[in-house]
Amino acid sequence: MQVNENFEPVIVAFCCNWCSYAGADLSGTNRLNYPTNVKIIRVPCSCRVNPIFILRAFQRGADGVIICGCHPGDCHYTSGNYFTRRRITLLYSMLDFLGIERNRTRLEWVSAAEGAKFAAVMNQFTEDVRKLGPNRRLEDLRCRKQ
Amino acid sequence: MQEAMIKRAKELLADGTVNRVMGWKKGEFVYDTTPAVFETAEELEKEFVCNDFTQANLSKYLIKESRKEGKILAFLKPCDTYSFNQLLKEHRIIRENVYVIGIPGGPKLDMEKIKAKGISGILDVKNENFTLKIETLYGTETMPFYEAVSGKCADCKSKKHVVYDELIGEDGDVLASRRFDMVEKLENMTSQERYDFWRGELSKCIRCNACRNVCPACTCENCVFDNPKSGIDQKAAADSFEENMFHIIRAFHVAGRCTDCGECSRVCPQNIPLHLLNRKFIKDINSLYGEYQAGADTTSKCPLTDYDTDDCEPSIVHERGVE
Amino acid sequence: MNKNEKDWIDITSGVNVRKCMRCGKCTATCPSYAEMEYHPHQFVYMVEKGDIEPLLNSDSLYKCLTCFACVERCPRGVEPAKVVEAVRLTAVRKQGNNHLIPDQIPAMLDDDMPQQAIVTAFRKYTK
Amino acid sequence: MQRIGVFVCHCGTNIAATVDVKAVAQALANEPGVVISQDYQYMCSESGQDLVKAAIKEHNLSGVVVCSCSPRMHENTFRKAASAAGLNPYLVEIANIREQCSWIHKDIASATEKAVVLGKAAVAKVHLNTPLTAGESPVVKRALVIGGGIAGIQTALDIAEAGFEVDIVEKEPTIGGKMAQIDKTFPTLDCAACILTPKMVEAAQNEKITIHSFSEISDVKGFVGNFTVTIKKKARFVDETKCTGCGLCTEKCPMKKVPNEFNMGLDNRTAVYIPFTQAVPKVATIDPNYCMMLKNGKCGICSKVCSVGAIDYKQTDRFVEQKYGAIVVATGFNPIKLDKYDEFAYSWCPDVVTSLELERLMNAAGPNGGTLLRPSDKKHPHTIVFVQCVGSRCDDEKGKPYCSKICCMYTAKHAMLIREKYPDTEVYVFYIDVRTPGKNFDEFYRRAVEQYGVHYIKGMVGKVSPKADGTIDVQASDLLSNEQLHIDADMVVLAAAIEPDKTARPLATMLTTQMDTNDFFTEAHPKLRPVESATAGIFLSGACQGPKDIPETVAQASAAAAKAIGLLCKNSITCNPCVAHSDELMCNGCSACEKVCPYGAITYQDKEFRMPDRTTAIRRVASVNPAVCQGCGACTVACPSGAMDLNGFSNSQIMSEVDAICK
Repeated sequence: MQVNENFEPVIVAFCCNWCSYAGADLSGTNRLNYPTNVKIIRVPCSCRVNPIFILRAFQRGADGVIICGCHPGDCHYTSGNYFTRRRITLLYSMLDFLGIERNRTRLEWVSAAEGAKFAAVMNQFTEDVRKLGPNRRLEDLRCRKQ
Repeated sequence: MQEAMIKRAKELLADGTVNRVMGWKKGEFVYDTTPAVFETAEELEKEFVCNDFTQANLSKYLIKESRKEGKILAFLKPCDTYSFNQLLKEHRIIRENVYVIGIPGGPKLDMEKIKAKGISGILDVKNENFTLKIETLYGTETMPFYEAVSGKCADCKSKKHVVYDELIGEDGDVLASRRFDMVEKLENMTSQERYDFWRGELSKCIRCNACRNVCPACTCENCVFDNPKSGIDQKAAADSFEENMFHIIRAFHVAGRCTDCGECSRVCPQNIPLHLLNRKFIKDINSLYGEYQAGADTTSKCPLTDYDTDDCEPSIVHERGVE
Repeated sequence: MNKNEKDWIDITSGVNVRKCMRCGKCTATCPSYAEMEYHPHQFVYMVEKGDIEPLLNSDSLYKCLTCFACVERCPRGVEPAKVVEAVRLTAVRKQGNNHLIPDQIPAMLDDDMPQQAIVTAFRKYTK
Repeated sequence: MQRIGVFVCHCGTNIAATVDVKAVAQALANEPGVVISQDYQYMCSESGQDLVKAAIKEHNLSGVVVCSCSPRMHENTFRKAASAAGLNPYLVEIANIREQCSWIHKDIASATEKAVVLGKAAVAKVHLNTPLTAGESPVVKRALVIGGGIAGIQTALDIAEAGFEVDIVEKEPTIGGKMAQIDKTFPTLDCAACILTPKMVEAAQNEKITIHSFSEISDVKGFVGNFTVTIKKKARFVDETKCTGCGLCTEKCPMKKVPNEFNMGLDNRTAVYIPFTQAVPKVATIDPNYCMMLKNGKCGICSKVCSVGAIDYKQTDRFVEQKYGAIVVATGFNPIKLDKYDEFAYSWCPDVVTSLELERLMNAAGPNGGTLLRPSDKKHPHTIVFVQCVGSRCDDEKGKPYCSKICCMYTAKHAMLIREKYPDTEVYVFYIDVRTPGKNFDEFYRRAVEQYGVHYIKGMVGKVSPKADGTIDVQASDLLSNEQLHIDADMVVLAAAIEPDKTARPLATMLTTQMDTNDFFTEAHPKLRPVESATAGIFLSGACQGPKDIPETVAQASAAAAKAIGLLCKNSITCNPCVAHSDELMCNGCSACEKVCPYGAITYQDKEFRMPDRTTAIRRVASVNPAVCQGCGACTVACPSGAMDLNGFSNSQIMSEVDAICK
């Protein structure tokens, strides 16, 4: 595969309103940098993230998708992220089974107090996806840019 | 077996226990059997069939049938009873309206496998001591029985009836099958190999929806792929992405509910091994959240609507198997 | 030097001495208390401070019976006996620092001494 | 056609320094549906809000996008502004271009580009926003208090004082709880009964308060403002309405060898009993485990002596259903069991007692009539050793990881009382730390040392060994003088850790409230909402939330009451309109959503539908109670048919955001 030096991945981050979105805000408040590639979508809880949304993102040109939620046990809705963990584990395992690169998907627990962690996670994830290059295995050619 | 079933069905019709019978109907050829509802003893005599080719899972038809007037008799093979139970659990079948007779299961035969031997003009197929005696227009042919066993029966998981009102024949046991071997083989491939394998398979998909329509877990009133409001409706896959999308989402929607009846792969006209996607989920669920067999009972919690506070993290996907 | 020795004891003992809340239950429970110059809680405290030299030179190292009463009773799970053991190992592993040499054995032998005790003593007091 | 207004905030230089706000406004002006796009210095200021309001009116906007700081900061501000201008507040979306853009990026070009993308996503979403109206649900003007200890009593009295009906559910035959067992209270040393029993009587006499004693909660349904609770009134085999509490039955009962729970098993009671003289309600209860009439039908004496015919051997558990607007949990605590601590010989030496047992031994209504005697030989103890932190601050499975908080103070109290009453007694207290934060607390502890001569020794007891002569050898360390001590004691008193009552966890499950790993109820916020649980309408009072002494418990009880009163004062409560809803035509009735709902907001019903072929069919479909749903969205993913969707975060809205970002 041809590696494009100037490749800038598109990364969609689904963040739960109560912990991770607040964690993202905190990394802003603390001026902790992470790449502009990451664009955040606010959802009430990580359990709101439907696998369809993840596939949709890849279809429309995302190169990586990350879901962030409250730490297990800290869910604002008591149990939402436990369901997320099962669903997303199985979904990621299935994507892996279909030969989709593992590093394109991630789930991280980021609390409202973990601004530094949020930035670190996003930096790391962006780097991992950048290394993988553009998403080709789960793309829709009709949506390809250029 | 067929005689005993017809006899019992006629009795139940006669004494008013049921007013319809769900079974299989003879077609033009011996291997050509179709699920059907019979209303009279005459119809039963004339058209009812139960032979080595009556593979179809009848449970899904009972969703609609059990909502009709009166009680219906259904003949269920062991694998069909799992689907039946799962549908009961999801409140899709009204139990009071179905009289279930458990009948022994397969192994059933796959006509394609016989034809693949170059045998054509088939008139009749008889199993004599595990040798198939095949009457054709051109004379009698033989082949070993096991070479013609259908894919779904080859990996049979259970000969036990998990629900029934009465049994014809003996009840069996849950079997130790090797049904996850192929999933495991794929897991041990590299990511690129897996990708190539699935692209090779899924690119054959013509979106005939046979898998969805036959699946006893796919019972939505309106499938998301048919619903314009869902935002992902598609009639035919316009791109490789949509081929993947359809099968990933379908497998995800039945995850934890799929009883592994094997109907999806059986009916696929393109012979895509769709059951492997479902089995991957089953295997993951078993290994990550504890053994679970959908349809084995009507009370246990489906793994996807349940959780444990100590569940593994998704990073387990990264930590195991081959990249 | 202390820094290295402290790290080494942390690693070999596997004990996090910072978990100690200074209740002294280990010393309160120690059957060898009267024999010891430094008591179990002092081992934990001094290792935490990095004040290991006095411990290495103390006879207390060989008074600990490794009965694990302190480990059993410690409310914080600090396991003082393992700290003593680690300090003892640090001491005996230095050249010429074997606490027991074979020549001493004959004088110690009597009818009541179980052979196992000698074997254990060798394992504990020599490198 | 949508008419969307875009408003880009400079936030002084907070945004404008790294994002070219004018370029953002210009780029978004070209988005479909956008009719006005402007930037402003401070959009959240009054003039900024006026700008938005004016634009809504002037351009008859159907949606507003504000590109500014985090929605967690000013979403409500702009929603209110829109509402004031006549636009439904839920037609406002915020693009977070400060915390999640300008503050984290340095390069103006790429930050501007990202801000535009975030703006586009918000525009795409607002296209699909629908006007939402917050529903209202009525509030039942009645409160339930679970637990009738000092916390529950105080809460109930305060709520009743405000004029609302309150029910107290207490699992024991009498209210009073642990405080009723305590002899004196620190730091004032006034008698616990003297301050508690008037409150118990007040609760019994208050016409707004109903006491369900010897009762448990068996089911909780519903939601804030409208709980339906089933209370199980356990059979006490005595008609509460008839019993006068004369106590004749307890005198005549031949079964006199029943361990007396109230005195911690240090003496006996009868099978029919009244726990203590000042019990409320003062009604007898028959213990079916010991009553010979109930066990084998032979006896019946109590029934014969009862002049009012209150005894009813055929009584069974009764269930009462009642509606409440608010629930206050006050389930309290218990000392932990000490059978795992062999080193303290508690299980086999009667003279090793817990502090709560000591309270009974010293109490005038206790087994010895208030004279401190050794349980084994009823002799006066001359040396008493107190051991602190037994099971508290323990990192292992035997004890509890937390500090039980009250032990330092009550031990100082015990030591002081003993020294005062029996000056010939030597008292030793082994401590790890003495923790006395509280008004007049440290003074109290110092008084024990300085005035009463209690020996405080820094160190822990390692081993307690009862000796043949009846004394107890206490082996301990004195860390300050670095020596091991042996004390010949006559009694040893263990300050056992306290833990939440065993009924708390099943109750938390019924209430869908959160608990920590120690089974203490979790407050909604440790600092700002300390007496509320995260579940609306459930409040926490007393030690069920964490270890507390009496003053703290009473303070929290009143605070919880104030919160409950605040809720009960309202005629109705406004609900969050961003809740799930089910499309009945699509619903399969499979129950997947119901199983993942943490609030029990989803119910099923059979509904008749007209089918396309003009026949009717009955289908099982889900419906969401919008007052209960909190809008997490777990159900939307559990639903395979996509029938379940979430207001404000609908499938199509989120997908449109995804599309806008990925484009």
